[in-house]
Amino acid sequence: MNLHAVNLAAGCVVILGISLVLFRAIRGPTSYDRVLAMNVIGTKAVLLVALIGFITGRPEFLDIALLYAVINFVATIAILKFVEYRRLG
Amino acid sequence: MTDYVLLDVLLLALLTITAVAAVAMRNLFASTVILSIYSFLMACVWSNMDSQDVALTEAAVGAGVSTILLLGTILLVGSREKPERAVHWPALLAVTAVGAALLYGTADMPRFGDPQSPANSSRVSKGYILQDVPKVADAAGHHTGPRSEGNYFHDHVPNMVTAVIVSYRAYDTMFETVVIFIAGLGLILFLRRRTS
Amino acid sequence: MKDQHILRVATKIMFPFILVFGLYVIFHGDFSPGGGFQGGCVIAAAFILYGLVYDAPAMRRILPRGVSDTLMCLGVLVYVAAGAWSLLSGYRFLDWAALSPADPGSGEPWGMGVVEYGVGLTVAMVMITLFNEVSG
Amino acid sequence: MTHWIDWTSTALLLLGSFVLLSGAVGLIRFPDFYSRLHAAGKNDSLALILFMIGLLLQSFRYGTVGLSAGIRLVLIVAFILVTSPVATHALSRAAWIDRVQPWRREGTND
Repeated sequence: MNLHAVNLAAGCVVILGISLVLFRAIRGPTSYDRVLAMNVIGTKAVLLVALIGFITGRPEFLDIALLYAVINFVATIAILKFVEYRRLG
Repeated sequence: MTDYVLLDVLLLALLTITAVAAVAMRNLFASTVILSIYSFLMACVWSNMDSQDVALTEAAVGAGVSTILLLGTILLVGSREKPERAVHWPALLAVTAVGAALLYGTADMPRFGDPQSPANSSRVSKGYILQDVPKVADAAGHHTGPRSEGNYFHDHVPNMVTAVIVSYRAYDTMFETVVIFIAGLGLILFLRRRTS
Repeated sequence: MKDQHILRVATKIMFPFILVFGLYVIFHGDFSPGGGFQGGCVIAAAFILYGLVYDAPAMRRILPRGVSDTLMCLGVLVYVAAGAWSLLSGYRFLDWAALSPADPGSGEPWGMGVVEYGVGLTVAMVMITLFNEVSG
Repeated sequence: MTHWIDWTSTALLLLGSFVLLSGAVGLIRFPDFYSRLHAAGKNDSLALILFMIGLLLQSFRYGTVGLSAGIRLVLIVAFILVTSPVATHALSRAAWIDRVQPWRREGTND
């Protein structure tokens, strides 16, 4: 069982998922669809970065994935606040 | 070797689609969201190229703070782009020429991760990669020239990017900080509303 | 968004963790990816999240404009002072050997820590100022 | 011993891939925003957890480096478990207040 190949295949699947979600982000009838797609792509980016760490065989760089989980939340809340209230403060 | 090339090709194809979509959209809010997605994908590309510091910066700045900045800009200028249908031919020509020149220039770029490339084989980067950069100052503050016992520093910090930024190019980083500080001053001077 | 209880509670849970993570990114910048710029952005993200959910005036109550302006200047001053310290103690400007004269090599992590904190402070406060002034 | 880790990790990654892809397809195919939210929110969190458990098993092979990676994987899952449902909730609430209409089958009331 070659774990490297498995990780690589999983990475490709994640990228395929990102491309499907990207379609919804570009097309999305409402703004909310776009924000949802952004949030989902952020989560998938967390996955992809973690997988890349294991693909390259150096999993010590997961700080980036952790940072994504945080920043994704902040960005989503910011965009939602903008859509809902038309101001940021 | 081929594994990250595969991921790179897939991610860069997605990036191209995202970039074109962000430019083509008339709704600036949608453009902002797409740019945020672009930043997420870009950070994946950096991470795949093993440049972790850049990936971290892209994630922290590109997706977080610059989204706030773009949203604030939309608040100030409105969220519809001015319709401009006509093609500006001289501009198109200039852009095509510059793009062709850039593509031509990439032919001479070193291969990805090439150990013989100038960036990897220069004396300074070799020193930092091998972690024995000569610390050029002795107690009196003189240059002590080439390798001599005692002036070598065998255990500088493990992250050589930080070592280069804060030690080798500390002067440069200081003025980068000053630039950011001046940007903050500009924000305060231009945008702060005076409240009684 | 002050009326949304779920967001308020989630922000209260996340806020300290993001702050600590930002400090970790700054402080751990010499061992792992990170440094002053990134860590400052993360710290700013924590305050921005607070400002988004509880509104900017509430954020300015925990971090008034005067404090953020002062800290913004202080960050640059810390950097310059680290350089001036080495200059005054007989070394060249920004030469970290000044921080441990007995063993010139091991001054680098110390200088790095000081400088990264300066950079992080400035960056975080500039980003918070950006949010303050742009949010309207 | 390593066989056990290999097979379990592969199975978890495979399952996670399936959940992730089905979520993405749902995001494309479902007719209105709320059902898309439904597909995206749940599948995303589940896929992330499955992937992270799979990678956590793999990290046992890396020694001390793997330990620090494993701690971060657990932290990521904890963060996502807090933030993802909150973001989904805020999204659906904002859409509902903005009067995004749920999809109804033609001629019926459900």
